Amino acid sequence: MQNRLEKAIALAGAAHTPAAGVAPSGWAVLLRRMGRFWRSAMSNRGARVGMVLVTVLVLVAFFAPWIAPYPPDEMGAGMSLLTPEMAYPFGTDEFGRDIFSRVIWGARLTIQVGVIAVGISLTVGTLTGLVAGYAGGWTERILMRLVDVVFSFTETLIALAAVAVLGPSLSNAMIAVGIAAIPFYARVAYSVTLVERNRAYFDAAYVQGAGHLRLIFLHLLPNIIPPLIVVATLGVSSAVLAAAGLSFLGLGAQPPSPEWGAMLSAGRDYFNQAPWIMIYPGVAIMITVLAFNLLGDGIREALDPRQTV
Amino acid sequence: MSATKSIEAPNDEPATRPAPVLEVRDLCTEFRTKAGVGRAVDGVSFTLHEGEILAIVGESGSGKSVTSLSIMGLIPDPPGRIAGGSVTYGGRDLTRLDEKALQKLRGNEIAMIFQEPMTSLNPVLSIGRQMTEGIRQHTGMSEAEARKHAVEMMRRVSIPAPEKRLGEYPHQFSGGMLQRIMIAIAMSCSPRVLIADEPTTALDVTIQAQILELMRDLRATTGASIMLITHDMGVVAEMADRVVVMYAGRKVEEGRVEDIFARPRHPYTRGLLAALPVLGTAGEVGGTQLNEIPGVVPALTDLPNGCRFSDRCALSTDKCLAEDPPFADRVGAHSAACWHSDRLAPTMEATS
Amino acid sequence: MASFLAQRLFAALLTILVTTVAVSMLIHLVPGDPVQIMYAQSQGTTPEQLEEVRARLGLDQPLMVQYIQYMGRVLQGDLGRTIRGDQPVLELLLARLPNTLILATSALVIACAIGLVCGFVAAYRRGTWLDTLLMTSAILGVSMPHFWLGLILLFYFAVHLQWLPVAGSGAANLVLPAVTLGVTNAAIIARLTRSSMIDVFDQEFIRTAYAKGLPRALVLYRHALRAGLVPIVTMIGLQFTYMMGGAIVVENVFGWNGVGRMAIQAIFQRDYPLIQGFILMFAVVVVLVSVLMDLLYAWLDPRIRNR
Amino acid sequence: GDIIWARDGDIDSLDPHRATSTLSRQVWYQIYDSLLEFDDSGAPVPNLAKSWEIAQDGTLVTFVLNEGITCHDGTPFNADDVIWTAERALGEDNPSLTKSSWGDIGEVEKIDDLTVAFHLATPFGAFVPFMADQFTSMLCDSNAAADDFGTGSAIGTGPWKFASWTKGAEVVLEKNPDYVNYGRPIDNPGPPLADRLIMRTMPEAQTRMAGLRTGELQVIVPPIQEVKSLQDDPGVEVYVAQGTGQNMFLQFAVNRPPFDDKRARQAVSHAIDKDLAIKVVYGDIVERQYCPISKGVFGNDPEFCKQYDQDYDPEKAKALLAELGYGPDKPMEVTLATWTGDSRERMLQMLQNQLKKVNIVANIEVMDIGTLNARDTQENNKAEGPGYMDLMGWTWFDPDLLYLLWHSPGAYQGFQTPELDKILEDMRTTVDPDARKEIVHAAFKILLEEAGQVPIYTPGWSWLYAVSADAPGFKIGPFNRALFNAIDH
Amino acid sequence: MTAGTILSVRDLRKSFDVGGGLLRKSGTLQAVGGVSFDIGPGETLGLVGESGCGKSTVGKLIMKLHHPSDGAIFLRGVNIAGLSRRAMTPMWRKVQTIFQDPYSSLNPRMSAGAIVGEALTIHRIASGAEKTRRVAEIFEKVGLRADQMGRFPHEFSGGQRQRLSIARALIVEPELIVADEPVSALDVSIQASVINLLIRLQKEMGLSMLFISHDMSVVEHVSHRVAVMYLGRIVEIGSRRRIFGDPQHPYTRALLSAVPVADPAARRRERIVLKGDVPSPIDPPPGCHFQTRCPFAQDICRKVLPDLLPTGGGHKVACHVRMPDAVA
Ligand SMILES: Nc1ncnc2c1ncn2[C@@H]1O[C@H](COP(=O)(O)OP(=O)(O)OP(=O)(O)O)[C@@H](O)[C@H]1O
Ligand SMILES: Nc1ncnc2c1ncn2[C@@H]1O[C@H](COP(=O)(O)OP(=O)(O)OP(=O)(O)O)[C@@H](O)[C@H]1O
Ligand SMILES: [Mg+2]
Ligand SMILES: [Mg+2]
Ligand code: NI
Repeated sequence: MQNRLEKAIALAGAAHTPAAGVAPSGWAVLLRRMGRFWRSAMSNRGARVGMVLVTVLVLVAFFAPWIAPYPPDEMGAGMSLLTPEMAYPFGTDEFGRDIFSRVIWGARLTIQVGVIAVGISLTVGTLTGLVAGYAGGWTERILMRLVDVVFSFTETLIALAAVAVLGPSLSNAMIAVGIAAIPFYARVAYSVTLVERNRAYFDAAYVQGAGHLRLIFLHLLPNIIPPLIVVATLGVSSAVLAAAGLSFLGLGAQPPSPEWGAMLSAGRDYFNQAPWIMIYPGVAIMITVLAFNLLGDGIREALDPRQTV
Repeated sequence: MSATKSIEAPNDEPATRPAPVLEVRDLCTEFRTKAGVGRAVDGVSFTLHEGEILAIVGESGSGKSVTSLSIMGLIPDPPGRIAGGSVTYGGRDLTRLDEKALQKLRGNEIAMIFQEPMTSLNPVLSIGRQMTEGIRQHTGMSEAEARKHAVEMMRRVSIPAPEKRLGEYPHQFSGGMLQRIMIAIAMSCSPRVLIADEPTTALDVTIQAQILELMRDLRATTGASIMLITHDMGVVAEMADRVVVMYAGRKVEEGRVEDIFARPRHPYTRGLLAALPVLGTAGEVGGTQLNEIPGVVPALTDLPNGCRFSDRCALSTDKCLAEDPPFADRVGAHSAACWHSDRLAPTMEATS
Repeated sequence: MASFLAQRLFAALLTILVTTVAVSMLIHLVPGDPVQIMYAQSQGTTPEQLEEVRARLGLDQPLMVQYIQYMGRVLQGDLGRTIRGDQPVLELLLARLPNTLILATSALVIACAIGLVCGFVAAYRRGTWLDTLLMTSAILGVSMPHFWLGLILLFYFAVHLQWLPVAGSGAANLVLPAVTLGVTNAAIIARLTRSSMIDVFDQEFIRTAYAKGLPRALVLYRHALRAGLVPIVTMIGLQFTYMMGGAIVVENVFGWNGVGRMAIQAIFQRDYPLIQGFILMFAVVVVLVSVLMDLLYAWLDPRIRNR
Repeated sequence: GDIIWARDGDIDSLDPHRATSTLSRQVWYQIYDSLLEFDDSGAPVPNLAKSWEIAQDGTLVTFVLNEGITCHDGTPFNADDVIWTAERALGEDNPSLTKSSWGDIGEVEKIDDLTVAFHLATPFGAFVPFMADQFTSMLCDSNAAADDFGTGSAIGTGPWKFASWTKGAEVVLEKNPDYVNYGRPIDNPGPPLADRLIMRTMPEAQTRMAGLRTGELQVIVPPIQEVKSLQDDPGVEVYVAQGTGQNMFLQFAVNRPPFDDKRARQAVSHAIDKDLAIKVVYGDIVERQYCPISKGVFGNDPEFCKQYDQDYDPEKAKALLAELGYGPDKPMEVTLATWTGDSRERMLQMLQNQLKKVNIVANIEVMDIGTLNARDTQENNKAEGPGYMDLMGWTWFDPDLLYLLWHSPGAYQGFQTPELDKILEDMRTTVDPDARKEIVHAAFKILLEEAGQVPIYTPGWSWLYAVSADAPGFKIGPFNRALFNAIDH
Repeated sequence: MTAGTILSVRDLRKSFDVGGGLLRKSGTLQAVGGVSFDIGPGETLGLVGESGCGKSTVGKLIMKLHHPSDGAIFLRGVNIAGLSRRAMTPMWRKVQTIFQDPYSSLNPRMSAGAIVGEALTIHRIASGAEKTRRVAEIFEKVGLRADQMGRFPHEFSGGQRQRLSIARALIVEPELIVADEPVSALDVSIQASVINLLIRLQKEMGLSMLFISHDMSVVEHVSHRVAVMYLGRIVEIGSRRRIFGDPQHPYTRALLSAVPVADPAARRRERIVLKGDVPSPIDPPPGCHFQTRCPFAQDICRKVLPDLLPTGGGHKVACHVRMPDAVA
């Protein structure tokens, strides 16, 4: 099961080939290499579109206070349930809040959700998979079993526990989504580590007498990062969706936060009378998810050695 | 049969050579890559005669495989495409044939075996299925007949207990056996032309010897012409009647095998031969230096001006840097694409 | 074979064990106990009486004791009774399992039908507009939140066109939830199929098959599809379990009475025996599916079957 | 035909002693009768019992049953069934969850086949109305024979007979052809008109709406936001339950700052414009609530309560906060919680918005009801941390609820005073209505003045019914009792 | 083991657990089944044999990339077979290795200078400018330019990469180099220059070397002595002259005669073509492992595993059959 899973995951999410690039020490190299990797990724149309969308999104998030005409939770900014018009391009909700402004501000939360959740799963998952793959033996067995255990929890269960222990909030939902996705990253990291560990350069470093830390962080880590980047990009989109799903179940963002999933969930009560309340945040989610998906897919394709055209 | 004769009498005059079976003229094959369009094969011409073993040698990346795939019409498009030239077989130009017609030829009249027997057979289909499907495709035999034929072929390539092994899968065979299976598949429709792309490179010397022996036998019994692609000068010397030397997508030298080895006319060929440690010739350890060819094979998208070998060639002159030497098809079979061919032959003879 | 299965099952049991322990601990971390919740919002009883009820349910015991007692009963095939409504857990789970299996299976069939075809075609026409179109639709498919797509389908097909019933658990009721779940998951299968098939198309044995003079259709079907199916089968197995456990939103939207929905209710009600039963069942299903996948895998790939 | 009633959740049990949820009670009401009923004004009236008599200062209550009532299994309903029910509810080994609400009952005595006497150790004012509640639904003693009573079988005397329950999906009831209506406030003296009554679980409100629109469903619990459009729809009739006994109020974590000081609580109450909030969120489908117990329940008197509550006065709120040291430079940070559903989180958003204007920054937390209940107790036991308050809701047909909530230790171990404890104890044992009313009002006064409980609105949950016009005859009795007896479909 | 011996291997064994999948029994694969040899100072021992016969495993055992199942490895008199990783660390200054695939043996994320200089940091030999100086020095020595230190592996050609690999091995000034097929992945034209370099360095620095290869002609070119392996065991070991000039074991002979000679004129010589395939190391044939393919196999060969016995002059053969004079 394990191996197949890895293969499936690798095929679904990761590219196997390290990219090309230049610089002096391990990490600086990685950075420079990332540059190169980036440029080659950006030669892919899908990735470019994704990148542009992501950039726009980040800019919108950053400049939300300047772009948004109203504060996101200002009630009575307009009359309630106004249809989209010039002053309120996306209409207003039941409290007369400007949906356009809320969607703009929501970009911040969404990017936060994506980045933090992925940050958690990426860090923990990568370390787990890396250490398991590096150490082998019992460490490996125990770690990967634990990963399996986390894997059989549903996201909702983890979310509920996190929410219960820490209180319901968007940040706890992020943590939950992050934890729930750890197995995925751990497995990719693990399988890539196994591959890298069997490359001769690892043996070469080993017989130079390199210690554990040096082997793990200087030799293995930089080499397993590129495929993980791809997984992470795709992971951002799943995290956004997952967080929206949790908000839909009332386990995520708390009102009046303009998180898109929460807006959608609240908006469904007006599905018939004021569909715009649900449509715009929904479209925003779709575009975001699409953007990260395109980006991730693009990078993967670009890294794919077979894709020469 | 004359083919067998040519082994026994390798010094036959060119004039008595049998008729051509396959003729490649000015073949150009391109690949579009991120770095640009690269001509993996650039104006290569040669002829394969009946019952002959023609070796194509050259280092990795010189275009040997692409040449063979172009003949078979198996260049992946995209990114590749045949940009020019012709491949004439039985009066027809294979590069212009439609898919249907090509299918009739492939595996039937022109068969091919590949370098890596392990990856060249489908791991999830039984050996029997992989052997019979081609036979049935071309002969219209029933499954039972095809199986019988397959068993027969397996026996010919000395696979023990062939009936039993038909039901097994590639991973249950050793590399040498798989290569024999590949040959059995290729020979099962008695092709007139067998293209063998580095058939022994992945194998051990003892197994290689078996396979080479087998190919010679097959040629002797079926009279097939063999195009043998390799980078191993030893294999060339053992097997070939004639040799084409390729470098960076070009044919740089062509001639009878004895001529090539005795009097190479291209500095690249000479370099290759001199770089080879030859069994039984070593003196004290480190006593004799092997000949080095400096530099590396140029990238197809970044070829030097003039002669493609000029940047690695000891004889290189201004002319070499400026002008691409044409392939001088001289009288007799032996010719090369080098401005300095004339200066070479005697030097080599002097040292050998 | 037998020893392999035994080994697999042993490892699986261990995983299940750890999972149940972890879940039991986790769920007890959640504040609020079932007794308290039962009393919420209605005239209640004295705290002493609450204690009495807890004692009757064994909730006053230390966690470890509760857990060990629970496992002891589980080993005898008794999953206990729900705290709410005092019903046998096993019966409840088994009553709903078929619904969930039916939904997950139908969704999977839809997802596979769409995903495999699209992925295969896209791989075959790699780099063309068709590839771009199919893959863009695939990405659009995964970009849609389930509940959003579900509601839209519901209003269009059930309310607007009135082709299908809105909710319930009949055969016609299956269509919309299965399509919702199928479409969003088809995208993943399509993408995986594409990359897997591209992988296979570039394999040398495909070239060999062509070199034998086989017609294209035969090469694609017999040589490529079979060989490329292996990683896809794995993903399908994963998806199946995911659909079983994670389709709560879809079950909610379409009023489909599956285990996912029951699980979330159980969580909200802190119905420990039911939650534990669910986790146990889920873990067993995960294990069974993975064993099934192993067998399927072996069937598809002789290298695993007999080495 | 069938009446299909779609609700957002399932019942917990068919056994009235094993559950307390509104969703369950609504269904019990269809299957079982109680000895008494409530009339439209909320007063107890005869039902299974044609009369009752209180003697010995309220410690002896005697009921005389109607003749000729049959249980769903065909056996006659008599004093044995009443005693079986009571003993089951009060017994030691498996008591009813609401055992204490029965009062301190010493003995249930069979006088004759149709007469039963309840002996109480102490007088209990809420006893008689409780006999009209679903928690005292009369179960037939033939239930003793079934080992799946409550899950797979249920025998009562009500208008509908239990047919099947698929947990999570639906409860199917069939009409009881032998039904005679003695006390239910509806114009149908005999059996229900429809053949079957099916309660379906559909958690997603929009799906229920869709079902109503397509005619698949006859009765639904509509989303609050759709009430307006449904009211305008000629094909749909919207019913809003009155006098449900539900009340929604704010309560505070009073054992630590800032809400250990009554001025902080009062400031919150002054700061919020309850009427505006209600209007924005609910329009006219809920009512402003002034008293700690809801409209329609004994003792509720808006005029009395208004004297003691803190009406909307942001300036006064600011002044109070200033006394406590809060102001624009030092806003008070608090948590404002509630449980999910029924637009409560929208209510919180309104409150949050209003509180902000007096420099109270409220962070909203919406959780499931289980978590909220636990959380409230937790917060009351925490000595540190930001202020905490929540929008809570309880339902009961009697002010006795106040005892549960605010008599120490209290449901959440929150607000309590010795004085209030004393009053609530008195309230329990006083039977005389006028005297009891005085006591209830005394309790109101303390709760309101101290802002221990800040009433906001009523009703609070599951009080809306949207009924398809092709199924006329629906009615809601007091305390949110849905009557399907007269629906012709 | 003579005093001057650098490496002395005694009855080295290594087996792997393999298999254990669906429908498959697990078994043991004896990759190395009792190998003994010595390498003197400044000496090159060539190790040849067919694919899978255990050559690389021997190399890895000496490098402690695998733990031996049994046997001893004396490096300068110290038995490293049982050493822990920590205890082994200083020993890695004495023994270094060159891998087959020059590309995969260089960390693609590190600059050439960093790769080559890493050991200096690890063993705290040098740092800063001193380190740079020493790296530059070794670069020059292996025929690379010091200004290429900042470049990355993918920017070098195959031959240059192998030079990097050599530089990395030499920078700690080891006494022994284990070279596992150092030229097999290279094109002929490049192979020559690497072989020349290795021979030159070995002479200059007085290195000992274990040179693993499947190519008889290369081994002949570089080795002082040669060991021939078959299915995990050494079947013949001796001086280069004896092995190539007067091979005693039928397998050695077959091997030699199978090597294609790059001279068309020498084509029709008599050759021994072995029948059959290499048996599986999981399930080796009884008796002499070579008996299934041996043209001279006799009854005893099918029953008794022959010992590696000296025939004089430091030459040893493991064969029951006394061979007639060499044919090759
Ligand atoms: N599918 C392809 N896409 C892009 N370039 C290709 C492709 N196939 C071959 N080439 C290029 O064509 C050139 C010739 O390759 P070819 O495989 O013919 O070499 P070769 O002589 O067979 O080498 P080898 O000995 O390594 O097999 C190489 O530079 C290679 O990069
Ligand atoms: N880590 C391992 N696990 C299991 N088997 C192994 C392992 N390493 C090597 N083997 C097996 O041990 C045997 C000897 O392998 P080894 O790599 O030493 O052969 P080799 O002589 O170097 O072959 P080649 O010429 O192909 O490199 C082979 O059968 C191989 O499959
Ligand atoms: Mg090739
Ligand atoms: Mg090896
Ligand atoms: Ni070779």
